[in-house]
Amino acid sequence: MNALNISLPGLSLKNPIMPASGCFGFGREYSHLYDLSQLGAIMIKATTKEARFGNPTPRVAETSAGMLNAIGLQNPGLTKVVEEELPWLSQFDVPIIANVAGSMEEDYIAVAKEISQAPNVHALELNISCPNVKTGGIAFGTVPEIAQSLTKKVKEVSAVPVYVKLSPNVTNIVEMAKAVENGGADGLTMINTLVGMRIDIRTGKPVIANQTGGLSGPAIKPVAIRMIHEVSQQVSIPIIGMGGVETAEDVIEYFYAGASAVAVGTMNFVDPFICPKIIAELPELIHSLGFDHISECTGRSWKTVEKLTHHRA
Amino acid sequence: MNALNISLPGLSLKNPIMPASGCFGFGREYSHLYDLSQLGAIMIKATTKEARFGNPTPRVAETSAGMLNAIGLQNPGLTKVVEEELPWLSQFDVPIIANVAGSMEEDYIAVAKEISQAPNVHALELNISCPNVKTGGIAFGTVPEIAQSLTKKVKEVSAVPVYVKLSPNVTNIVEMAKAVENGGADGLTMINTLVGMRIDIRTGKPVIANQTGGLSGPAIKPVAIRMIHEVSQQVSIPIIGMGGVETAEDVIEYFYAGASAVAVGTMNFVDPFICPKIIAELPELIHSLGFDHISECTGRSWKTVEKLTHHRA
Amino acid sequence: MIKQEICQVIDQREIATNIYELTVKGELVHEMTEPGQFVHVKVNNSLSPLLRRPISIANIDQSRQTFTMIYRAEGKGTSLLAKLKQGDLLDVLGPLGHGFPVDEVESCETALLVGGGIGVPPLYELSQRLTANGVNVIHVLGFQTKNAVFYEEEFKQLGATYITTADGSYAYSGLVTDVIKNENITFDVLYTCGPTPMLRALEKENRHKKVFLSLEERMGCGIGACFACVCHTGDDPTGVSYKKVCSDGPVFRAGEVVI
Amino acid sequence: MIKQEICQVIDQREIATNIYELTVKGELVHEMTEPGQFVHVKVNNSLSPLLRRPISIANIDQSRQTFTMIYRAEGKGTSLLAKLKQGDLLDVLGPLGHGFPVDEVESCETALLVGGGIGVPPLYELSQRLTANGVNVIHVLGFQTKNAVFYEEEFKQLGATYITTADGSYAYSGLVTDVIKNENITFDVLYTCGPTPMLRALEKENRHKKVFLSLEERMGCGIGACFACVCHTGDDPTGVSYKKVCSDGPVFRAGEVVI
Ligand SMILES: Cc1cc2nc3c(=O)[nH]c(=O)nc-3n(C[C@H](O)[C@H](O)[C@H](O)COP(=O)(O)OP(=O)(O)OC[C@H]3O[C@@H](n4cnc5c(N)ncnc54)[C@H](O)[C@@H]3O)c2cc1C
Ligand SMILES: Cc1cc2nc3c(=O)[nH]c(=O)nc-3n(C[C@H](O)[C@H](O)[C@H](O)COP(=O)(O)OP(=O)(O)OC[C@H]3O[C@@H](n4cnc5c(N)ncnc54)[C@H](O)[C@@H]3O)c2cc1C
Ligand SMILES: Cc1cc2nc3c(=O)[nH]c(=O)nc-3n(C[C@H](O)[C@H](O)[C@H](O)COP(=O)(O)O)c2cc1C
Ligand SMILES: Cc1cc2nc3c(=O)[nH]c(=O)nc-3n(C[C@H](O)[C@H](O)[C@H](O)COP(=O)(O)O)c2cc1C
Ligand code: FES
Ligand code: FES
Repeated sequence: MNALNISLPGLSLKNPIMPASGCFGFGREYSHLYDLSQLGAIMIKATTKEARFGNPTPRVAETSAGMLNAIGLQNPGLTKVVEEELPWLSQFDVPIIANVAGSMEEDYIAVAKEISQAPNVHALELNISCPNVKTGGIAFGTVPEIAQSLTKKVKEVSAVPVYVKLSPNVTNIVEMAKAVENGGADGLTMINTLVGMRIDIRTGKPVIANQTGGLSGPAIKPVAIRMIHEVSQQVSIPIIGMGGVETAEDVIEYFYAGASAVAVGTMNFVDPFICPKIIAELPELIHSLGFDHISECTGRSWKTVEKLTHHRA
Repeated sequence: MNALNISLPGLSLKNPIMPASGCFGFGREYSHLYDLSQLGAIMIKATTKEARFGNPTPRVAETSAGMLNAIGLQNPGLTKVVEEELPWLSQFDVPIIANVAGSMEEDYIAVAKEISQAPNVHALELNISCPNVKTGGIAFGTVPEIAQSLTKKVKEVSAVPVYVKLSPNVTNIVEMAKAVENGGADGLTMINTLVGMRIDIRTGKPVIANQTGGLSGPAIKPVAIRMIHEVSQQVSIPIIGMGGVETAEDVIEYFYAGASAVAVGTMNFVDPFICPKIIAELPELIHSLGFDHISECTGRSWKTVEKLTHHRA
Repeated sequence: MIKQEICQVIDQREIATNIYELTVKGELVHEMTEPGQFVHVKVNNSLSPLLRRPISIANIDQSRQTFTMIYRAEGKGTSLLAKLKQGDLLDVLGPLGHGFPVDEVESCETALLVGGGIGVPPLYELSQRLTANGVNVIHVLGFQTKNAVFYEEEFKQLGATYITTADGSYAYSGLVTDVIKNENITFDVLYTCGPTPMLRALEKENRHKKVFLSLEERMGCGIGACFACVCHTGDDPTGVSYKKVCSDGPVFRAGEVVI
Repeated sequence: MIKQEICQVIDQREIATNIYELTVKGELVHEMTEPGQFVHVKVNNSLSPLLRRPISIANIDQSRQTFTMIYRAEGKGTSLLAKLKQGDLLDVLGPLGHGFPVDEVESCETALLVGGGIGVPPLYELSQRLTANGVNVIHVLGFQTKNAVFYEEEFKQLGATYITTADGSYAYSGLVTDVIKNENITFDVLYTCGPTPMLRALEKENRHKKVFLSLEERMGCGIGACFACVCHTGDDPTGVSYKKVCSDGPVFRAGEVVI
């Protein structure tokens, strides 16, 4: 029996493991290392209407059990992604989740409308949470009303289900999640990076040219788990979880917290084979924990607690 | 020449290094390991009006380069702290910063009023940011108006300067900082812990009995540095920085970001001698970086950038 | 006195499946006076894992200035600990806490030592102290399965030793409490260390006896400063009074704290 | 083809102050075809440090299936790397990027190889390839100070070698560009690797020559997927076109990218 296949809005996945946006380009580099058809899905690099160069370098810095990045949404632009990258990716038997970004509402709408028509794009991931872009962006990810309205407008034009990617840099993550759910989001992806900074003690200057960057990697996993645990109990749309995933055990922890699929970001840089490795390890792990199918794990942390409370009452 | 002495409101410090609140109890345990008079100051465990037992155990869990705690403000209560712990601490030549907590405004006011009278308490640290207490607390740390009003009321009764401890779990840290500055705060201490969670994959339950806990340690340092960098440019009161400090270099990084003193929390558990070690290493490090006095380091990251911009213009 | 010292590994061996016996040398051995105390070790020099690990002192050899720990390699930290080889260095903080009171039992009286799994190790040093004092010792030691059994011979040399396995794959089958009952074991003082359900059962079944239990709790500092490891006291089970497992314990008199 | 392999350390030695020469063995050596490529190494098995470190390939020995890296132990990762001993394992991803084009210079022509500090290592493999092709090689190698000089003899065996130190403590004193000027060194092709200011100066002073530069940039993935290491192209210096140092470089023709 297949213990890993998962159905989510727009996505019929062989398994719930996928590379996170921005950590896998458009797949070309990793395709030289392994067959991309093994993956549950691929979240491609953020696409904006026009090509962008992004921020000056240095764009990355290492931190304890994590890293900072301030790529600044560098990408070849909508046309090139639709005309070159997506057709190239169509040689693999893997659904694509297109990460959509912009500085203004109109940008998001334009990208969403067109990219969602691509035959291998099965869902959009609305990136309202990129911490490395100065203009506009931040309000989309931190003001519930603005996020809701953007979600609604994108939903209107998208040919495929829309997942909204939440920023952890907010006081109340549940409020943000509910707002985008009310805006019609079909699912959530969380979390994007925490805003962080490092300073070089010899030069006195921020290590990253953009000064601040997004903190990712194992360091942030407890924050992601907490947020997914809170949000999954308050919304009825599925969550694709991410933040520091490095092992099959981490995947289970994300499911227990309330995720229905998991993306791997930073750890691709450390171990380029991490996604296929985790996919290979999951079936045995799931069975050793007493499950027949990974979907049984979703929300177990709070389902267990509920059951316990009920039992004691 | 003394390269480390620092003057802050209420505090005339031999050096800018102090253990962070909750990570050093009331000093008794560490006093068996070294002479507490070496420290710049001591931030004692949060004190509430009545004694508290705190949360059920397990209260701590390890994470990648960090830990979660949900002690739940366990402490012997105001009377015992004032009558036993503070007099005991007065044998050391070290100023005490008393961490003041509560569930309601009146609690804070009562504790602040009385504890600020103790002769060795030279400043208060208003803990409006403890993530592990369910009732009330959270609004104090996340709603600017409420934080401002509390600060004002505590200032009215306190016999010593008041530092407000900011929570990182907010969308806009500058707004919080400015609110408490407007409320009359004499300084800021930042950051408290990020709210996080871990789930045991065998039991399916949160590792911490309280479910969520506060994430501390090196993992959170980039978040702290970023927040201090932002806030220090927008307020005119000094900042005592904390979050994952483990080396003398980290101290310099905090100063560069904008801190005027630094507290060490979690790393006391890993290396109980960490504070005196850092204090011993700092003078040489400062000189090797070309400074005569550590105070020259404060805000260097943004001062440098300013200068550069100016120069280029 | 508590010391922090970089100790040297003298020997490390796997003595049962995943169970390691690690002997290290250091001056802090001179501070190790009570059986049942523990050390807090940093398994490597890195931030991963971050925290120290509490491990009981299983044997002390003052003449050689060494002490021995016995532990199960399970999670991240203990698995790394298991890789240490002779000559490697280990950062040890200790000795910590209060151990088993050996003077609660007189010469010629009988002490029953009951251990479960990785609760067995501290009983070894205890048993040596007691026998040195002329106390009769009886050991009842429970393990999961045959391959997990260790130190049977060592304990047998000190006194009567009953081994039981949860799955019946070796010696007796079942719980340590069954063995005590079925074998009609009598004693003056009971010392025990092991899983909480075992400690609870022993406490319950020996209400009117002198019983000393060694507890386990997740720890931060290990020295009493962080309030991670507290438990309620027996006389105020829902109130604010407390004991810290790391510094008031890990050994408590039965009833002293709520387990 | 890029491979990931757990290689075995054959030898590690400190060849100048804080400069280590590390030789490892693995099948991925068969993939190492161009001089000037690099590998991305994981210095240990832990999360601390998290990221791989890019290190140039300094010497390739196909017959022994080994390659050599030369690096300065400075930060967290390289300091840990320096602790590896013969027999230890090292996780290597490589070979990565595009190296120096050896066929840009003909037999009997002259190639000038200019290295600065830890930019010197990749020139060693390059110099061997060039001399094997019958090219005359001249080396100008700059170091901070006397104790930082390495591989002087090795380079001398391949061709004329000028060493200069920034503080004048050994051989020539001053910049590599001064040496080239003062010694009137002429050449057909220039290959260089070292600090950016040095590369800029060489590029500027040799506008009409064939110049190939090896760049350094902070890296995430090392294989072209993360956009960490991009630079603007020379023909569109403020626009959106770009090259990735890790996969399009690290070696570029002068003018190809903005440095
Ligand atoms: C006073 C005391 C004495 C002990 N003596 C021994 C002994 O002699 N031999 C032995 O094998 N074990 C002993 N233990 C248990 C031992 O501390 C844990 O097995 C060990 O910490 C697990 O670490 P890990 O790296 O394998 O697991 P991980 O899962 O990586 O541990 C994660 C975190 O949880 C903590 N933790 C996990 N399990 C336990 C536990 N059972 N008790 C306390 N903290 C835990 C770890 O210390 C660490 O902080 C003792 C515990 C205490 C409190
Ligand atoms: C293509 C390429 C080839 C290189 N070849 C060599 C070589 O042969 N010998 C050698 O000694 N050095 C070489 N370097 C530089 C080497 O990568 C850095 O010195 C090393 O990464 C520093 O790591 P650390 O652990 O000492 O420092 P840390 O300060 O701990 O490093 C922190 C982070 O910054 C990165 N970083 C720091 N300095 C540099 C740098 N100069 N370039 C790129 N990333 C950096 C690290 O990779 C790491 O991600 C090369 C760099 C590149 C890009
Ligand atoms: C180098 C880098 C680039 C990223 N680019 C994007 C991006 O373009 N769009 C996006 O939504 N998230 C982006 N992210 C965030 C990741 O998709 C992911 O949400 C985050 O890194 C947390 O996962 P991780 O800890 O596994 O990396 C990027 C992350 C990194 C490290
Ligand atoms: C076990 C523990 C207990 C803490 N208790 C308190 C407390 O009582 N009051 C408070 O303001 N902060 C408390 N903190 C937060 C620390 O003072 C500090 O702000 C935070 O841990 C970040 O610093 P660090 O990364 O160096 O630990 C506690 C932290 C830990 C780890
Ligand atoms: S572990 Fe810190 S008080 Fe016991
Ligand atoms: S390092 Fe990732 S693209 Fe070059």
